[in-house]
Amino acid sequence: MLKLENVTAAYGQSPVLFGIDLEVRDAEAVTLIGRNGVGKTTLLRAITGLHPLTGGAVRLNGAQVEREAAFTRARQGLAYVPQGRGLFGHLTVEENLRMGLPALSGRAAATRAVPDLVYDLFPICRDMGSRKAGNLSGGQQQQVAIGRALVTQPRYLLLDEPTEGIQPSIVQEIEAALTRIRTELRVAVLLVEQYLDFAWSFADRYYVMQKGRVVETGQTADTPTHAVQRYLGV
Amino acid sequence: MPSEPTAETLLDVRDITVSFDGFKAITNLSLQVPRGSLRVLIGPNGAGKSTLLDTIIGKVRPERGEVRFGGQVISRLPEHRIAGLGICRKFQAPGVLEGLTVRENLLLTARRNKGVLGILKAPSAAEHARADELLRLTGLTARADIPAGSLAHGEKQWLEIGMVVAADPELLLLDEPTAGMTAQETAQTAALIHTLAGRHTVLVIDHDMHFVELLKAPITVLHQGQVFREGNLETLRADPEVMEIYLGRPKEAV
Amino acid sequence: QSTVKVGVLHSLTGTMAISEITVANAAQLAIDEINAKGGVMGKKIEVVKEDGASDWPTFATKAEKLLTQDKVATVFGGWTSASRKSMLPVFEKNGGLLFYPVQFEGNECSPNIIYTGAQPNQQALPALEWALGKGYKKIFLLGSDYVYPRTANLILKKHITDMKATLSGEEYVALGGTEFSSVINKIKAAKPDVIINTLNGDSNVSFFKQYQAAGYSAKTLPVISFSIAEQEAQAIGTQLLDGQYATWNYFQSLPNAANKKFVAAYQAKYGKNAAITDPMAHAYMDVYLWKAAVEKAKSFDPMAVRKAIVGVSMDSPLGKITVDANGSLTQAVYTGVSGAGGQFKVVAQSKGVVAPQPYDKLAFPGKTCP
Amino acid sequence: MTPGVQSGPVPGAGRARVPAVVLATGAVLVALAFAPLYLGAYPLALLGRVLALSIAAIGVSVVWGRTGILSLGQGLFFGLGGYALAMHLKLTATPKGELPDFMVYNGVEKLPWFWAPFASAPFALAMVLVLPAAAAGLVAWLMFRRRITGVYVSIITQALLLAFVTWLNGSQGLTSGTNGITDYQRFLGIDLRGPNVAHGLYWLTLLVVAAALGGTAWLLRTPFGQVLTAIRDNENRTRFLGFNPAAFKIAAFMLGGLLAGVSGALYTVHLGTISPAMIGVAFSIELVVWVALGGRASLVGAAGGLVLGQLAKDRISSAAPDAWLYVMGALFVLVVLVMPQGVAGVIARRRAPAPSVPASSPVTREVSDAV
Amino acid sequence: MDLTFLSGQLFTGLSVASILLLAALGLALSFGLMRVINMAHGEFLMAGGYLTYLAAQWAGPNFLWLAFPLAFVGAGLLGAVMEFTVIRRLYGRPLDTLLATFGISLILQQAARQLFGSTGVPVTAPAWLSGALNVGDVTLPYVRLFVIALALIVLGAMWWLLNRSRFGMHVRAVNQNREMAAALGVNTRALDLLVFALGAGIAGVAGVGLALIAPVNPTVGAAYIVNAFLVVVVGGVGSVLGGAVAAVLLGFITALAEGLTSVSLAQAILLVVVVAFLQWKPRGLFPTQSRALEDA
Ligand SMILES: Nc1ncnc2c1ncn2[C@@H]1O[C@H](COP(=O)(O)OP(=O)(O)OP(=O)(O)O)[C@@H](O)[C@H]1O
Ligand SMILES: Nc1ncnc2c1ncn2[C@@H]1O[C@H](COP(=O)(O)OP(=O)(O)OP(=O)(O)O)[C@@H](O)[C@H]1O
Ligand SMILES: NC(N)=O
Ligand SMILES: [Mg+2]
Ligand SMILES: [Mg+2]
Repeated sequence: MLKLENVTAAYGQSPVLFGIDLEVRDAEAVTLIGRNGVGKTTLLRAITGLHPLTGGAVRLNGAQVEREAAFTRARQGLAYVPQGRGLFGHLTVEENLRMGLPALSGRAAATRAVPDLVYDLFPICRDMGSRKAGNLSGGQQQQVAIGRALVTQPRYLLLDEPTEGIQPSIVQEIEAALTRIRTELRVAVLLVEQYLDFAWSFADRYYVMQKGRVVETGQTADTPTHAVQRYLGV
Repeated sequence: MPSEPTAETLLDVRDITVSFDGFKAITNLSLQVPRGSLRVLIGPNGAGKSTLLDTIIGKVRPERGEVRFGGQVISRLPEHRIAGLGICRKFQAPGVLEGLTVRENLLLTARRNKGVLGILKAPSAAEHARADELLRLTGLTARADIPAGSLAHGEKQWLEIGMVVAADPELLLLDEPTAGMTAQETAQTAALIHTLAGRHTVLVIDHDMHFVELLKAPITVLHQGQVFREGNLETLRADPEVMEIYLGRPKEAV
Repeated sequence: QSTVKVGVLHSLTGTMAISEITVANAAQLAIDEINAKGGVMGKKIEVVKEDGASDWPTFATKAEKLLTQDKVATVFGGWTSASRKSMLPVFEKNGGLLFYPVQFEGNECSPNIIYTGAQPNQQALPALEWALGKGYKKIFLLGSDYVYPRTANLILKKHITDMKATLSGEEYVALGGTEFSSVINKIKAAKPDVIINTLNGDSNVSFFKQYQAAGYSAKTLPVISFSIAEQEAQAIGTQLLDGQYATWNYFQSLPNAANKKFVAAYQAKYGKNAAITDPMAHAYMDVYLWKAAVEKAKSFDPMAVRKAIVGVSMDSPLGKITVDANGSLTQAVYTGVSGAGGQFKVVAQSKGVVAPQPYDKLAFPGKTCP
Repeated sequence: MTPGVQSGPVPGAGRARVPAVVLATGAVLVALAFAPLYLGAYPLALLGRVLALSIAAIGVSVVWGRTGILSLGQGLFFGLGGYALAMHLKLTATPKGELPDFMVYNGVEKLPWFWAPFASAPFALAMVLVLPAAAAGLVAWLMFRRRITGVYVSIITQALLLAFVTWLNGSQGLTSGTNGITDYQRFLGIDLRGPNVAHGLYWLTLLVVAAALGGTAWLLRTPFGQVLTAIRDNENRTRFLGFNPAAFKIAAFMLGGLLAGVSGALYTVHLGTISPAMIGVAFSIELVVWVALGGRASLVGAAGGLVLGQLAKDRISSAAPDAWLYVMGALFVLVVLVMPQGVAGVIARRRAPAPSVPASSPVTREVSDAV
Repeated sequence: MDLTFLSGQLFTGLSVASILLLAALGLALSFGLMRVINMAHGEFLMAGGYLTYLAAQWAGPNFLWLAFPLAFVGAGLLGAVMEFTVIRRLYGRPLDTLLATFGISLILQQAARQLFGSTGVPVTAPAWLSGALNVGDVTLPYVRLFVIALALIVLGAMWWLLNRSRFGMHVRAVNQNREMAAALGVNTRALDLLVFALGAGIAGVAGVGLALIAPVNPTVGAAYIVNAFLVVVVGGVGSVLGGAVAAVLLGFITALAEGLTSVSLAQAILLVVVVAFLQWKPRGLFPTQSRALEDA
């Protein structure tokens, strides 16, 4: 289980997160929504260890990790697909995928290879394996980025707006892939998303953020999307 | 073969080929956009949409063919000259001037004379008023005096849209303007684009079919660097090949 | 007891520190000796030490500070001609007096500077004559690319022509240069009998390493150097220098009593293996010359001292030295061959002392000191 | 606006503070104007010298702090200004019909063609401005036309400077080589060693510093300054907005070169000599470091950093020559580590805590078509 | 110019190239990959030189077997300390690294001056390297051949490490996107430390080679630093092979210029040629370019 307790964070002097409580249970899919600038990305970065907390705790399986470096959290099964994809532009697609392997260090059971599942889910990873990742189109990059996160054999997958800039048919494929990842690999997913239809059809639960706070949470099945729309209006 | 452009053709892409290290991102592509019209460009990831815009603004150079703007060949001009002729693009990844404040971003973009000497003049009251209006339009009034670098992703998107409008170009190129926007914002963006069309010529790329629907404009589908189909959303949705390469199962395409 | 301030201005850092620190030490030694014996005219000498930092303008600004702020009676300092040239206007403007201890190219005669290092006719020309006398007829000139080597070689070339010898080549390498492949290749093509070397500083190390690697030695092609003394010999590695020549007004191995005392005193203070060189000996004597002149003038006033110093004469580690009217020294010239421990054995010396000639008659006819 | 803090780490916060900084700067300049009344000869000469150098620092602030171009070759333009004036002074100091002494010693028999016009004072003074600016323009044109940026610019400018210095050193008959041009006394009929000249020169220098500060601050206040900032932050984006970055960078670089040249000319008069050693690689890097110390984005910070740095150097190197390099080296490291925006940045932050602009914003920098 | 002289100059070109390359190879890591403009790189060369001297003191005339490991480890440690205390706070600020490392270079030079004296220390090549190979009229000194071989070996090792090993891939990834690499489980801090230390160690090894033909004194590093950067820039920042080609090119240009004009003018000619070359290829011979990093 991934659990946040009273997490606060800031940029320089200005606070952006004010006491966030949030949890994602094993193999659960949770979506986090909110207007632009409320702090969703900051929260994901704080969980992965790329942004320092000013207070609160992050627990992975009960163990407190908020003092640990990003790479050790990754080795404990936390994977992150950032907004903007964060591929290594000068490396080939193949190399980008293999860059997921270091996260397996220290995990005895793990096999150190790119799993076939990745190529099944995202054929582009094979077809364009020897191209430089920086030269792919936006949508192509998004698929490689998710594929790379899967190479780390994560237990928790954090996704920051994965449908942004993706063609509709691939959005479907990504949704299908994420669903398979969840059910077959039993990976817990925390999905930040603006595209509510997608978020709702994928996730079990939702959190709504406003100005650095969680203001509402519930089951997606119980709540029609229009009920949360007001949090997203300008 | 490219059809002969009519008198009102503003943008005339003639039979261009663009390749990167031997890989052809665009192959013999032609496209005409009439002055004052609104045109939507869709197509699979990697189809070459952004590359087409890159070619128009001079970021990449076509290996063959040429781009004409208002009858003038622009595909050999330096980028700032192309921009100076009245072409402004919003990039897929927001590119704002991070060290300047939000307001300065707008004021600077709005300048008419962008030469070294012309720029020395302080912005006029009218320009300030225009900037205020755009700040309201993009919901950034409260953020006007902070550096654009500390905006959130979505706010940068809005700022960049504001900048494109501020530049008041003849041709606006919008590369996925609604990426990362909520449904409501998307609708606002569509409305904004409608107010621009007519006086401006607008070419929009997007993957959000709700948005495309709202734009109610002719659509060109690119695929593998070529024009694959042209038509309106209705006919394209009915086209199995377009579904196959781009839209996916009908359920999603609603 | 009151004191008199003097300035010591050398490069304690930077590329020239390699040569200048020990020169400053030698001046300090003389000052300490004098102070131990009661000072000058009853006043202890107080040293204001400044770092020229191997940077010519710094020499000028530090000189200005010494003269206008510390109001020193005199300054001992400088090594490169460039540093001297940049200090010169400062001394002339402020009426100061500088003792300059290093061999140089001549062509200068400031009333505010006492030049105790060799003038061209006290090092370069005697070396050339000695080489010609040994039967070396084809001469290759190699130097660092700055004023001293260029001017010294300009003079040498006139004399080479005059003495009907042959100039077989001439090459300059930037100060601090470390790559001599091409130079050695050019030497090889020119087939000279001897090389006259005015390289300065580090470049000598590279040159001799690469010279030996290319199969040359003192036996196959001798080199006469003007800027390699005992200290540089140590840094180059003595086996690389074995059998090569240098010409100076002083070698550590000179057998006179004053020198034995000087060497012993220096090594007692700065380490028993410390090498002692010509510019150090000059710097050491500069202090004594100044003291003698002050006592003769009965004044610390720089201009009075300058006037009084003419004709001052003493026995020194260099042998007998006398200050000429033009502010330079009449002194002897020695050519030595490098041997064990970086010491030079004298193989030739001038007949008696040589009077200084700031302007070479052949190269710069008609020029004299005012 | 403040010549300084405005586009530093806390943009936007600048506007409200303008008067404070301007007032403070004005007060310091006034205090400096009275320095001859309370300073001795050497401290005054020292102060005058470093003030002359601070003009070059203002140029570095424009080029580096504002436009993001780190030139390690400012010594080149400094030298051109200095040599242009020194050539005139040397000719003035040479008796009619004779050649400058160093030419004689190098066997040069006829005054080289490019020396001749420098006999005219107006020509030489014009060249003090024209040569550095034109050279900077040419260098900038060569680089920015080909879109050479970042560390390439630093390394190319350093290489050019080194080539220039090597040429100066190697062309002794023409330039006096390592010695440099020295030993001159009169300028426009004034004996530079005269009793009151020191004060006059000091005031002249201070006047030029004030003019350089004021003029540059005005220029950067116009949208021109904003375009420079925009180019620094995102050159390509600026280009697609219709600005020609090359033209702006050339303009900024020329301004930097011009200020360096003026600085070099004044410095030459202060010191009584100009030589390759004064303008070399070490000089150029040191210049940049003092600017960093004061605050690269702030004109006043840059100038102040240089003045204080040089004064400290003079003091510490006298007090402890052996320790000096340690102190200076440690200072370089600490400035960069502890005060990346220099002293001006620290002061600015004190006055107005505000969110900092991230050095590289993680979300956008690596995106596919980072423009 | 006769044939012997010409072939002699050809060999000079190779010799100069080998030295340029040795001086520049460590920079391929710190500058090419990590974008750290390490002005103290020359002082790692210097450290290698002094360690060679110490090795000669301890191990006698056949000191090279000790000198190489000692210089590699010693300079590497120096690099590690520097990375740990200073460099790691400056990633992503290349121009700032330039200033800080310039300061460090001043400190290291002064430290060497106080430890070993400003005069420098003697290092003489071992006897078995003192001869020369004579091919016709051309003399090829063994020391020069040794240095050329050394440069080739180090070049080969580095190329393999960066382009063929997993380590190399991690290094390249970290230097494109440090945060993402960390988020994928790479211990970026440890890796940075290792890479920087490795670059320093390679410079130390280069210092051994240099000590055989150049002086060992506090300022020797400064003599090589500018040219080393030029090699990296002309080759294309980030390309090891580019650096090698650039070194050879610059070596031959130097030899040619020195042969045709004078040695002192050649350096100025070389610098101007390099600047002219960059007009033609602003990103060097083998630019690393992609859509993603056009601004980098
Ligand atoms: N690098 C930064 N420096 C300073 N402030 C920042 C920085 N990045 C983000 N912020 C601020 O922090 C707040 C939260 O930003 P964050 O990127 O987390 O929002 P978000 O919810 O992910 O928005 P979006 O939906 O647009 O991606 C915003 O107000 C933004 O202005
Ligand atoms: N600079 C480049 N170097 C190499 N290949 C490139 C470059 N730019 C684009 N490409 C390739 O050209 C093709 C078209 O890319 P483009 O970005 O134009 O697609 P797109 O239609 O905009 O896709 P998306 O909808 O995902 O943004 C892709 O396969 C991409 O990998
Ligand atoms: N005077 C000298 N040796 O420069
Ligand atoms: Mg976000
Ligand atoms: Mg695109």
